[in-house]
Amino acid sequence: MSFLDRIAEGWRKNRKPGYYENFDYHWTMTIDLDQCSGCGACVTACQAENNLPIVGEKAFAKGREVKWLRMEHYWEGEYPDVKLNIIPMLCQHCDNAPCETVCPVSATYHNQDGLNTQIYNRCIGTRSCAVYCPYEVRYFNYNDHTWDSPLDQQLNPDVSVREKGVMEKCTFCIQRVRQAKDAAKDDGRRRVRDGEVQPACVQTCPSQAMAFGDRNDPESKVSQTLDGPRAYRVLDELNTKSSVVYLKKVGTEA
Amino acid sequence: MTHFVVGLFGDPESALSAAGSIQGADLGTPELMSPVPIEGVEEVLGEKKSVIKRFSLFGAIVGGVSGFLLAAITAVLYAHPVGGRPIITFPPYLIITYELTILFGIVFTVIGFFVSARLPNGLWTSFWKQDENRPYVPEAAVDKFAVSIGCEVDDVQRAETILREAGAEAIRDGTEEVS
Amino acid sequence: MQGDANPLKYTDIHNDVVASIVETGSNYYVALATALALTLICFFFPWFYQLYYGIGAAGMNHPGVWGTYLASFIFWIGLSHSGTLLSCVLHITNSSWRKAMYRSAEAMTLFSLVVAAMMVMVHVGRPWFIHWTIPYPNQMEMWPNFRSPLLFDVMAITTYITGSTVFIYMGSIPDFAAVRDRTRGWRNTMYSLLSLGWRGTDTEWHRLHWAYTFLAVLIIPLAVSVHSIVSWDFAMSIVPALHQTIFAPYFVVGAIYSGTAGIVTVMFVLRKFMDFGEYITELHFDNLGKLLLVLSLLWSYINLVEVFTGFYSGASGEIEALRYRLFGFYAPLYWEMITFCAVLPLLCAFKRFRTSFVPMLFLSIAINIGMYTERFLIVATSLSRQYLPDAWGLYVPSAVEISILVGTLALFTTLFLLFVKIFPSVSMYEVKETMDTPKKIPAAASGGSLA
Amino acid sequence: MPNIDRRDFIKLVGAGGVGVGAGVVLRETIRDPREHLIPHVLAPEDYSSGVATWYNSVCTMCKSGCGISVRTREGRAKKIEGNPSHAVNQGGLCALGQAGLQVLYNPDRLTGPLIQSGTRGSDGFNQVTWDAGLGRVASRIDVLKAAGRGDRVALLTHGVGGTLATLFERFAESIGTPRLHHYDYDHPHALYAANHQFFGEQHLPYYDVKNTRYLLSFGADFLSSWLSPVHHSLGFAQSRGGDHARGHLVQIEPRMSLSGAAADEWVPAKTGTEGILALGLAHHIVASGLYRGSDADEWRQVLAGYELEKVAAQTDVSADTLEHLAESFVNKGPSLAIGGDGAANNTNGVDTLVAINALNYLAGNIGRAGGVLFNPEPAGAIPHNRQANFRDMMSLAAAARGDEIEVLIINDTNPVFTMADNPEFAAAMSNVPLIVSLSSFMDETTAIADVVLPSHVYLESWGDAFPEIGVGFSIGAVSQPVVAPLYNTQATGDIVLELAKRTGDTMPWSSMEACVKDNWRAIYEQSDSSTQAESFDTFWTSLLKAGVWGKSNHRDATVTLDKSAIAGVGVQAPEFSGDSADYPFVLQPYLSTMHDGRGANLPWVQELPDPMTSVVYGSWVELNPTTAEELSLVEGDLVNIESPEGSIQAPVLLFPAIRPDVVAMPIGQGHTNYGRYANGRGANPLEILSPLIDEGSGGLASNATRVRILATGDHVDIVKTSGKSRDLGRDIVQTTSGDDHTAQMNNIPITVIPT
Repeated sequence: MSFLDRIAEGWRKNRKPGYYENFDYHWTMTIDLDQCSGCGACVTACQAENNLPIVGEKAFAKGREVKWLRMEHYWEGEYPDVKLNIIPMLCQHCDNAPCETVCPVSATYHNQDGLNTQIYNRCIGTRSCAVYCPYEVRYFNYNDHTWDSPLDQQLNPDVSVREKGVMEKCTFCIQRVRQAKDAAKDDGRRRVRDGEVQPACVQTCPSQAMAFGDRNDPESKVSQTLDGPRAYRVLDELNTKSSVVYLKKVGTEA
Repeated sequence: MTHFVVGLFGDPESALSAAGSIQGADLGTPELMSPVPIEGVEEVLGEKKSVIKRFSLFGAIVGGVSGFLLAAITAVLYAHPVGGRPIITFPPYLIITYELTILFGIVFTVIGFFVSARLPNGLWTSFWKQDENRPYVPEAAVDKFAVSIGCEVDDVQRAETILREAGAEAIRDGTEEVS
Repeated sequence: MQGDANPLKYTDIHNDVVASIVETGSNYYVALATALALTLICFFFPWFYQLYYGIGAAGMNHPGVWGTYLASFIFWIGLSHSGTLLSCVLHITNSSWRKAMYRSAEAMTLFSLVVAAMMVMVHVGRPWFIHWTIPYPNQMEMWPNFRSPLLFDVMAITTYITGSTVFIYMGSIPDFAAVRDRTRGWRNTMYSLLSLGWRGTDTEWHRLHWAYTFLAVLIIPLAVSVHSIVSWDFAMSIVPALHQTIFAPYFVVGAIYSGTAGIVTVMFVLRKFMDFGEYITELHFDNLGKLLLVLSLLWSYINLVEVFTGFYSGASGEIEALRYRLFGFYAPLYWEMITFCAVLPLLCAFKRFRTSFVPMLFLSIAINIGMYTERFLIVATSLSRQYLPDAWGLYVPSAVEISILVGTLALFTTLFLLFVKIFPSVSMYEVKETMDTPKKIPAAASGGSLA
Repeated sequence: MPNIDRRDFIKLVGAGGVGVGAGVVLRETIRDPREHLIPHVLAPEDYSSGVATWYNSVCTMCKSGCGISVRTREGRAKKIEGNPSHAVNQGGLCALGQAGLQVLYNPDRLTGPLIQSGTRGSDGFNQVTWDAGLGRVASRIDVLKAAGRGDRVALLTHGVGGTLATLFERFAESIGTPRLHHYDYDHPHALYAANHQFFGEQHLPYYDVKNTRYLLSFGADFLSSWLSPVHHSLGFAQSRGGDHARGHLVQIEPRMSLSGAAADEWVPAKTGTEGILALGLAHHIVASGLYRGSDADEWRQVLAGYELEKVAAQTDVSADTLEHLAESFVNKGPSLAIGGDGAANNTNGVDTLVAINALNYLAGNIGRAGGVLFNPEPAGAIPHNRQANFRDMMSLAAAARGDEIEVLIINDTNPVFTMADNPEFAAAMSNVPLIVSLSSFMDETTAIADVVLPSHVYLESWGDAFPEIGVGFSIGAVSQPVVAPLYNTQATGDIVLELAKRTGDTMPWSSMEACVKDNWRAIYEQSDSSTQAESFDTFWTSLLKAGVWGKSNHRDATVTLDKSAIAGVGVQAPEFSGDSADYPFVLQPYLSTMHDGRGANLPWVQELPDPMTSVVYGSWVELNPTTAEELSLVEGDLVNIESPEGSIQAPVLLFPAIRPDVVAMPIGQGHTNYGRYANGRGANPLEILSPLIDEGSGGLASNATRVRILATGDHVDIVKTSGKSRDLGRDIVQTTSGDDHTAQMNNIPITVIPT
């Protein structure tokens, strides 16, 4: 085609974020709230896998806990007709992530797997991403953290320990994704099979209410439930296009 | 070489008239020095044109273009998805454009000023030898209005008489160094 | 110095201003020493501690990740307005009453910006990497993200600092020249360098006039844009009480408001302690008083709109956030702000109030306290009440933060004290312009000024 | 050269710059975005992560016996994950299990044998050699053996199973003492007793939560603490998920537990009236002819007096609710009724559980999928008859007081903390001349020991486990060391072997490993049919690889009750200590994320927000908001909780889902000597429990203590992560009607270990 057409073509391509369809993988998590009991195993699993600091009681009292994955509690009604809704809240890896646009130094951005990644050593700690995040799942290192020896021997060598002044958040256990990809490569496969990679939380969930997989793969477990009647996204009205999809609780037929 | 004759006046009107008569006696265009800008200089010594506005305009344009390009090129060279926005995102880039337009506009205006006002000049530092072609009268910075005219040796006399007639309080040889 | 009975002459102005620079009383040194000491103790030491310990030294937490540092940042940016901005407007509308006070006003702009820039350094978690926000070719092959409102800030503030520096400098070149001839030693050298060999020829005056006008024209939209952009740091987020279209005008008005109040304060100080009684008169306070009145009405209006639309929206997020601001933990601060910024300034309706100095001083200070509160509330209350109620929290400033807040005031004062000894803090030539030019008089009468 | 003046020059430069820039942009815009240079924010592609080694073992944080796979790197344990091929947890693991690593790497572990030099209970412990430590104990035992008074030696261990249990048996035997007790606070004595009484079963049955469609849970927090939480959670999810009709959960308990939160219906019945309620349902089932068994008449007689109205009055649950529960329990089958701590830890515990069994029987849930199944005879030892209930422990204390015990060997159990009136118990213990502790940590019990022989933690030692609850078929698992021992400690088994050797009983095993191996050789030989391994060694290695062994030998359980069993059905009203006038509230202590307190020294567990209240670090007392209002208390007010036995302090926490006449406290905090993370946090509700005993089982009736709440006037800020726990109509947790779920339920996959 003519030079001008090519310009027009390329221009259009760059104008619309069409490269989202071209993600190698589009990692997605589904959480079935009807099966989640809220036991908190995932919270500890995450802390164990990702070297989350042991902040101590004082920091908790100041509201400086670091929990990439937390349980949110919402009571409904009053005694005796009272219900407790528990929902695990973690980084939603939005495709339209507000946190990404605001970072002045591109310390957080979307990688080619559709993950919202945080580059610790690029972060200068303006904390604006935490403000812009409607899910409030970004946690800031208000000071350096230490582990009483020999607790430090447990630290996961695949995950860096964050220094003071940087923001951190759930990574969908990107190190495990990496390992799964390497494994696939070693087998001479091009793609990771469904179920081969699981974040720590998904892996440990006693009621296996969480599922993790590639949305691009129509066969994957997440793709099955993704568009079902029970699927919904928290704060969907903000159009964040999050990659964590919750499955609605099923109402009681009294 | 040119000699500079400087007449000191206590008030702008007489200084202006002096300047007028100097020009009338075709001794060349005199230079006025005053603590405040004098009204009506242009009626006497003719219209003044300044190139500054062109500098400003040019600066603004360059700033605008380079501002947008800075943002656009960066985004295009390092294209990675950010918040699901297009690579070339107009609203924010226009703001960058806007700011750089003004920045460059300001800088070029200043350059324009220096260039057109021929600053800095020999008086820049006190320990340089003063530039003979730029006579200076310290009183002119306080409350005196000075008219200086550079002319050949034989014209000096005429110039001085004209100035004195115009009511100069004092006559100086502009080539003498500033103390 | 002469009373108002017989009019001022050029020489008097000259002497006064030069005197204000070269003749330094012991009080000045005392003031400077105190300011310096305070700056060190209240600003730098706490800051260094925070650098060592981490932002944890401040009271911020989750979700209140922004705190007084950012509030101070906005505050100082705001104060910077209507220094330069005001003087630009008044310059192109060439209203003469500006001329006595505009230089100190511009100086205020400059130093507020410096302090604001400092606040950014204090605010971020890793200030030693702050240069990554500046677009420059680097070995990391990383460039800043031009989509970020914070980067707009970087751009805008850089431009603004450049602009106002240039503006105040060009305006004072003739005065530097004038002072040059009256000083000896290092001062002489300094002023010679600063004045760039200005001689006051008709050409120079002509160029200066044009350049100055263009600068003014360029800086007015800049100043407006700067605070709009600062407001977008918040408004571009989707946090309930921050995501508001009215924020840009809100901030700009607020900025000019607090800036004007700041000028009143500064002018009072100059008048009182630098004997500029002749140049800074009731007239100035009167005009500024009117300006304050207008601004306060505007400001109140916008606040009203904010509350109204918030409650009208019916959105749980908006309403909860508003309710928290109006009746929550920080409610006392909110009502204090309303009193100081919306109620008290109504006094400016009366000329007697406007033209009496001390009350105006108190008013101006009250307004700025109120305006600081406003910024604090915007940051502190909004972040505490976001979309997920389970993540709601409370942010309370720590001792370090408060000390640094005090420290910034000291820092500002220090800079200003240094300024008045270097810059002719009243623009001589423009004041001279305002007076009627000398008439034909016996030369002897005014000759001796240089003796 | 043409003369270019300044202005032209600047123009040229500017124009040039603009031109170049525009060119670049044009070129870039027509490039395929995917070709674009990816900035260095990405980790370099050639980065390769290290290779991990996985060991399969068994989790012993509680008695569920979940299989775990431990990920190790460079000889260090990095992460514990559920063993996907283990039938109990199928890859899942609870928070406590995850925190097992901090047991291993806990900074407060004992690093070598200690001997108390100062007065008992003081910190006068001196490091000694193993020889010295063992010698001191062995010599003492020797003397007693020689004098034929071996019965003056008492062995007290936590509930061990498999090889270690047999080892203890043999050791006790060789010494000649009957005093071998297993002690766990949370052992379900009443459940054993009830099943024995009703079914004549020695072992716990298997509650098939997975296949049930209507689960009636009487105070059983089966999702977080009852029997085998992980297995139950999995079953619970499977009963709700899948393509079949969605399982329905009804939770009957005075204080909403985690299971209550997950339930479709939560029925706050009065404390201790669960059994009556069950019989009420039973009565309705029989009376309304929903039960057509041949023995219907017997039932009718037994159930006379449990008409719905009466029951409703006693249980404070409306008759309509009871009726609807009873009918759906029969009609929406397969249904299942289970009774847990809430129902069992009352003075009428056994009767209650019997009543619940009766309910299952009447609904025909015995022996059918989704009901109560019976486990086959376990392949390894599960000596539940050795389990010391509260009564036994008190008699042990009495014996100690009566100078009948001269040596007390305590293996990794902490009775001083978990015994209800523990000051008294500790006093009795102090009467024993020689107390030996095999604990890996300094805890309240170890503190009063004379000799401490610290044992390996489970990740360092050999062992095996046969889940007490079972999964419906024989299953066993071997636990192997995943890391080299950190400190100068020894495996419990080796210590026992060594002591035996030094006291003249030469056991045939050189080490615990050999002992375990022998045990499994036996299992291999008597069950060769199911295992295709041609030799024991291949069997052994494959066993260590898999970490678990099982054989599908389901029991067909056609139960026929004899009349006596039916006649034995009947529930008395519960008794409480203290009269309701002075002590208006019933105190319900419940197992928290720290289980019975053993998890309190693990920072991860301390930092895990409580699943229901999101409180961390410290304990609290839960009050119904209305109650708090009556007492004019607000959240965070520090109150004294006074029982007839004593008083403790805790801050008030407003808990919307608790009966107004009940207050609840988590067990686990209030340690005085359990390491830096546990000490001086919160209060231990067990301290003020009255020693009321469920006569049927001899277990402690821990829900039978009345208390009063007295404000101290102090106020503390409870450290919790939740801000405002109300949705405010923001639709954060969404609910759909029951209709459209079936097509879209989440099928449970079997997980894969990422390697």
